[in-house]
Amino acid sequence: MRTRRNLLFGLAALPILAACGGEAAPAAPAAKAEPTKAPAAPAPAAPTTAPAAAAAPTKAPEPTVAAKVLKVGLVTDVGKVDDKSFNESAWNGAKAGAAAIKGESKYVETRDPNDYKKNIQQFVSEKYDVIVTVGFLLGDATIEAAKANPTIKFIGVDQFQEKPVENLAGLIFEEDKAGFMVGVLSALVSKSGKVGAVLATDVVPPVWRFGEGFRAGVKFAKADADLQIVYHSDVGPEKTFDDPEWGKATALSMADKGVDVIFGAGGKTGNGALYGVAERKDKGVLAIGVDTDQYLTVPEAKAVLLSSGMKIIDQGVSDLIKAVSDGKFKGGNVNGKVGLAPFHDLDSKVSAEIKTKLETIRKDLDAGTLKTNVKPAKG
Amino acid sequence: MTQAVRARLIGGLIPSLAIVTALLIGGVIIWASGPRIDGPWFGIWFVVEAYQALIEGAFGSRAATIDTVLRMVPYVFTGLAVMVGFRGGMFNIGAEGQLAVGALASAWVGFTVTSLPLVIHLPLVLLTGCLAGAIWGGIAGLLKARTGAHEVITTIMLNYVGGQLAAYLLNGVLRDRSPLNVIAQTPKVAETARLPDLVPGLHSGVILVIGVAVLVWFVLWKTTTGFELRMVGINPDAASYAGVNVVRRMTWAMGVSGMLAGLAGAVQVAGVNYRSTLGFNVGYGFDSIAIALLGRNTVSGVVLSSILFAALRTGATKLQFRTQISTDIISVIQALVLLMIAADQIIRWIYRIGPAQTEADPVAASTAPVADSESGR
Amino acid sequence: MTVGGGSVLGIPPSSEGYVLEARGLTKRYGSVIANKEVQFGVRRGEIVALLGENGAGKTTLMNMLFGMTAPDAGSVLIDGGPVRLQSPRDALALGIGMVHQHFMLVPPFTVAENIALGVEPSRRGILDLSDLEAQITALGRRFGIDIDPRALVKDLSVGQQQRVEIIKALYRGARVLILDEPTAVLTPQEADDLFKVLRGLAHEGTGIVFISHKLREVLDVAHRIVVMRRGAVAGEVLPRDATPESLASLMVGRDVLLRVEKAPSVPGNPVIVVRELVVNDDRRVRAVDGVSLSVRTGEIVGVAGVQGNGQTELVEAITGLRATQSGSLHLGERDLTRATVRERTDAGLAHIPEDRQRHGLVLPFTVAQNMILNRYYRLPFSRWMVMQAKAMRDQARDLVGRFDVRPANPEARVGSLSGGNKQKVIIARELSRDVRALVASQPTRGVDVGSVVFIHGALIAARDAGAAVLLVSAELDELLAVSDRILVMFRGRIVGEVEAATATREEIGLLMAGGVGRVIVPATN
Amino acid sequence: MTRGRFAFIIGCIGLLIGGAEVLRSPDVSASIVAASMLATMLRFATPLTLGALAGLLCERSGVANIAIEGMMLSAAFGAFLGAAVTKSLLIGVLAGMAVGVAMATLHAWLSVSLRVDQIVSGTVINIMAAGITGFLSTEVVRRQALVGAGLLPALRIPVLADLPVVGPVFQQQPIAWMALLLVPLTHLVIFHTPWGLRLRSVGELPRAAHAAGISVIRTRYTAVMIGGAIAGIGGAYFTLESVPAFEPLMTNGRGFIALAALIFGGWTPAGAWAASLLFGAANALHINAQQFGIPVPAQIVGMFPYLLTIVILAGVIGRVSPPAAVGTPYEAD
Repeated sequence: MRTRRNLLFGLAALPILAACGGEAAPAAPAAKAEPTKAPAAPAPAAPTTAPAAAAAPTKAPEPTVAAKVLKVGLVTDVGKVDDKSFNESAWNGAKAGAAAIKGESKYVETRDPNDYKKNIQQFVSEKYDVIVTVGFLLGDATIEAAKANPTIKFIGVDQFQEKPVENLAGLIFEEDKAGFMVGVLSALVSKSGKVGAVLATDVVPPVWRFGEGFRAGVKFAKADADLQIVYHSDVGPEKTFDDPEWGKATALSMADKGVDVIFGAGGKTGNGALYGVAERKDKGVLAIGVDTDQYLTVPEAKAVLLSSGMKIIDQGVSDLIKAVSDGKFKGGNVNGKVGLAPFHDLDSKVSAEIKTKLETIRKDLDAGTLKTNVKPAKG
Repeated sequence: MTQAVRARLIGGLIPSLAIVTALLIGGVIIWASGPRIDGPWFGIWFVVEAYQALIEGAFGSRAATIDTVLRMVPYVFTGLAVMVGFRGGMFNIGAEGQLAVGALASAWVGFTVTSLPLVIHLPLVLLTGCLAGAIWGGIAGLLKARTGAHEVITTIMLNYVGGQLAAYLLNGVLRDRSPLNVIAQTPKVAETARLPDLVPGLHSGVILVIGVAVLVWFVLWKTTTGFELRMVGINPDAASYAGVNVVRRMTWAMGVSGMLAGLAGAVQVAGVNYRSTLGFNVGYGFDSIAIALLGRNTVSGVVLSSILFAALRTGATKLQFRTQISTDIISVIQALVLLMIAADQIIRWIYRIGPAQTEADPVAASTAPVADSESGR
Repeated sequence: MTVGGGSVLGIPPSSEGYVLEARGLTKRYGSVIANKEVQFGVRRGEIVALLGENGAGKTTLMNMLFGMTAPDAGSVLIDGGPVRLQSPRDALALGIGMVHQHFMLVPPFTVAENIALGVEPSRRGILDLSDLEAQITALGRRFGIDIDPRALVKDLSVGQQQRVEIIKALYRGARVLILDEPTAVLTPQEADDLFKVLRGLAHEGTGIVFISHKLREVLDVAHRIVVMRRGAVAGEVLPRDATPESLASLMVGRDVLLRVEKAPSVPGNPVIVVRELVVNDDRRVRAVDGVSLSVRTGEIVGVAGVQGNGQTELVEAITGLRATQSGSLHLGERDLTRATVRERTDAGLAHIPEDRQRHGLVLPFTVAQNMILNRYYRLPFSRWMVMQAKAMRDQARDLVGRFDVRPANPEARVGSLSGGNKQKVIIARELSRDVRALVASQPTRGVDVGSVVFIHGALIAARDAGAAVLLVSAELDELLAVSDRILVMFRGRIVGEVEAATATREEIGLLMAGGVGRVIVPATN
Repeated sequence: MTRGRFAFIIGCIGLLIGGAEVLRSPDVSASIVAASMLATMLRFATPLTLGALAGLLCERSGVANIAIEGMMLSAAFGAFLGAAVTKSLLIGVLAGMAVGVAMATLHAWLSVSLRVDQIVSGTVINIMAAGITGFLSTEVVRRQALVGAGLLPALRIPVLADLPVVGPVFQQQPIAWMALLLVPLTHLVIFHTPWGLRLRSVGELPRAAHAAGISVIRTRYTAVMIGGAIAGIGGAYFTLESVPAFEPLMTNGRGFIALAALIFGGWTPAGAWAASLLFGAANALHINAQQFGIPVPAQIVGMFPYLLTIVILAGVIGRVSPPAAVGTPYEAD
């Protein structure tokens, strides 16, 4: 599918390019970043040059005949589907899952917490087969919708199911374990004995579990470590995850006081911490990301990103969608995978000894012989 | 009197043209971000489809319509709030903060008091919301009247103070302590503090909002209080000459303005959410200004504008669902509407409507946001 | 148009030698013609007075000559050549200076900064006022104007501010100086000083246009007098050919009945009783400084004084618009010192305010609504706080007829009425109820002559009906014609009292200037 | 006003030193804490200072500006887009300024030429900025998969940057430097140049300025547009100096804190800067307190700038009043 978006892009870039006094050739740089190219459009401002190439990332499926096409809908938490964080992960999973079963997928973004119910209803009324709701805060609305629509399968990301509903799978993660491993890693890698965590909020349990798991992990590995954990509790969910400047300032403030490993978690705010650490590259400060392998999603921090405390949402969502297609879907809680991301460029910073230790801890955590002792949520 | 009739006709025409023009420009933006299929007509179908989805999403089904109406309710309250302020010569940018404290206070009464019957408890909850909003707005009014501190600045600042206060209380003493709750919100209010449904899904706050709108109209245009308020709004010197206590009336105007915004919060608590949640007030401040201005500071205008804004917001979901473009397009359209209402010269220029009738006196033709029309309906 | 024959001070009689000339200037505001084909000019070293009532179009003409307003037709000539004045900048560049009625001085700036504005001296881009300050002092010395260039304008007196304006124009090399109502805010002595300065300027070759509606000073200072009426030039005379009466009739187009027909007053008991009243102005400076006065039933007491000597504050204090610092006010037996405006209104006090647009009317409201501003909260206009539209309409229809308000449409917006009709609405409202006392402040300012007669009649009728009337006016003739007694205010005090029937303008003028050689008469109680 | 300004600065220093003293721990010396807090304070103060200066120019000319937030937000987006497209940070900054100027021109056009109520005009810009940047960030940045061009590098002054405590002052990124430079520059321009005199006269008594041959309209346009350019630099701070990405609504209300700083500083550059530092110091104290496990309710600290502004506007401590003509459109006739 060819798009006219480059036209819009051209319009948006026009004043800027004009302001630069033609220093930059309008077409070239834009074309480079353009994944899908239309043949030269008539609009003069449109920097469209290259012939149609790769398919768009949001490629709509070919309408297949006969066989019933499974329709997958996704409702984000407040925020955008491209947040480089859990919404994006879940959407990638939904796309992948839908593609794997030759279904189609669409999303609706939430901009007001009051709209959860309504946004889910959107897919219900369009008779979607699978509805993915992303985020802890959509829990109640998802349960309600699931009960009201027993024929539709629901996947609630980060939603712990107290009383299982047959057609609702809560994809949950033991963030405390991921946090614990991150904490252990941080404590062992730190040279100064000071480690810190910059977290978006303590009111959203997954983030809180990451933070408290981190705390437990650090203390487990090095009881005397100097530990700083800062939660950004601001006005409401729409801000607390979206304040990268604060995340960065906090991370820098920690780095200035000798903290040399910083764990940043929670949407843009957490990403801000990674950016902050990247600025202290010369001081040897290391960053640890969250949710996905942020080496890939926050390339600016590549040079300092030791690892990420991952909860593998996309695969979890995708697997559940496939399960629907295979008829193996079951309600209740489904544990997604958590773990450490690869060390990438900084592999040399982690000694074999540490790696072994981390592996042991992972096994112990899985086996239950080692407990993080983190409650499900801040009490 | 044909001139007056003509003026009134144009007065009603301009908002409509502003809306149409904003939608047209919005259409161009949607078109530009749509998929390209060869031939211009097909591109335009994308826009048609988008707007069709918008309308369907807002009114296409019973559920959609109910949703639109539910969303309209707080808009009408906050729009009236801003309008009352304008009519009293006060620019209330603080509906957002007043709504927040109103919701907090009503939720507090809603969940702490549990032994009252509905007929007492529910009004108590709503009145508490009113009172909290009135205090929050009244502070700005009092400061303006007593010290001259400009209400625009103080209400902006009070918005943030209110937001922070809400965050503090919702994370602290007002927080739902049940083990299941993990976010900054109050417990659910008692059954007796909830607005009963008119029909399933549609709470009776709709009746309340109609009643309040009529009441506001009546008070502003049919009572001595309203007469004084409008006098203060147009010419505070003349008002004090006429024996009006201007300080009291200004404070009153901001208090009532805040009260209406607080009531919006209370009705959301008692009718929709059954609790006060952090951050749900965000956006009402600026939207309500747009609604009051689009409605030319008349009650019927505010109601119509609220329906429009509610429909735009409600329909946005379906628009995104169908087209997968960002719902921010709605904000762009709203901003364009407001732009063209505020600067109606743009509309007059585009549609070749003559300039506004310049009255012999400059005061009446002033550019103040108070509508040129003195008629209230 | 009559052009005076012969020459005064060697000025040629023809239109030859005009430095600045208006030729056929026309300006419309909506349907109102403010200026209609105005011919006007001033020569080097000449003081031309532009005489006319308020609203005759003098200020509009000057604004066009100064480039602040663009004419609809006609042209402005400088040294005989047509010029296009698109802004004051152009006028200033061509040597036209103007001293506005409302001073164009920025209060928080210094004198030097104000004078520098627009022609700022700078050194490498940085403002440098040191030379300018020296020049100001030098200019001041040359013309006998004493001014500190570093003083803040907001700290200066009105008279001093006016001198700053003059110096400002001179500093810019003004060859023609336009002064818009320069004496309105001055005491007679200050005005005399101003005239001295102006004569000096003229002597040095500056052409001066002097706008005024005061006959005497025009006769006193001008070399030539141009009279405007209803936007057009009504005539041009030389002072030696003119008398106050001839000028007045030119101004108003007919002989004015300066003597108002009225019966001798029959005063009764005191109604308005003011004792030792002290009132501060907006800047918290004492404006009324221990005034005592009393007005009895059936008499009109006039208050004379140069604008800004506390009359406004006195009226505002009596009517409740301004707080008093000390002293007392009684209406009959009732102490109203701390009463609200409403309580005073209810006690029978009526008020015709000085600034009707600002205080007296709500312009976007209808005539009917404006006619109940002082009683909307009472029966029959409201019942249980609900306004009664019918009662309002009925009364308005009645009053519109009785007070001859035009158009006779109670639903018309007051803002669309003429000045005289606006004032009639106020008077109708104030006098159409039981009035024990009436305070009227500048009731005829800016209204047409027909309305003036009507208003004077209404005041006298109120007196004859037994009301106590306090009349504050800047027009001595009006005071002399309408009042029974006249009090004179100077610097916040009552400095004298005269019987209107026997008083002379000179006597009052002397008192207005500070009560030289006269014992202050304590107010009668 | 000077005395007041002095008090602000002393307040900032007091906050920092006091904070450092309280937060000192056995292995982190007070000087390191103080240096870190100083750095954090400066970082927070940068966009506030720029926003306040932008508003200052605008309001000094008699045009109320509640749209600093919208101008900075749209400039942040413009700067990001410019840099991402051209891969040049400098062009990014220029693009941010261009967008800032564009929004300011809209504000000037509405409020100066069309004489729309200035608060309404500001509201239009705020709503529009949020909508357009949100929309374009999705429809353009996401679709085109644009990535940022990184961040402006810190410029350090050798030797001075290594000093204890005050070291961070001498090691800042270009926009932070620019903010520091613009404070005295704005002061100089406003109070010591011919144009500044004209600007202030237009903001105090426009008819006097007009009578002195100054074009009120042009002066206001110029002031508002220069203000827009400064707001543009402030916006660029968010995407080119703070984090290398644009996020919807990322200015997070800082434009309104800048407005508060402007008022709190009594409409003077130095005062606005001092107020920005004070608000920055409050934030720094908060972050550091949390790091050391001292529970300071974030919300109470968050209220601080707003409450202070209300208090000072009400005249409880040292009254301030805006330029006399703020809010009134000028009509030549």
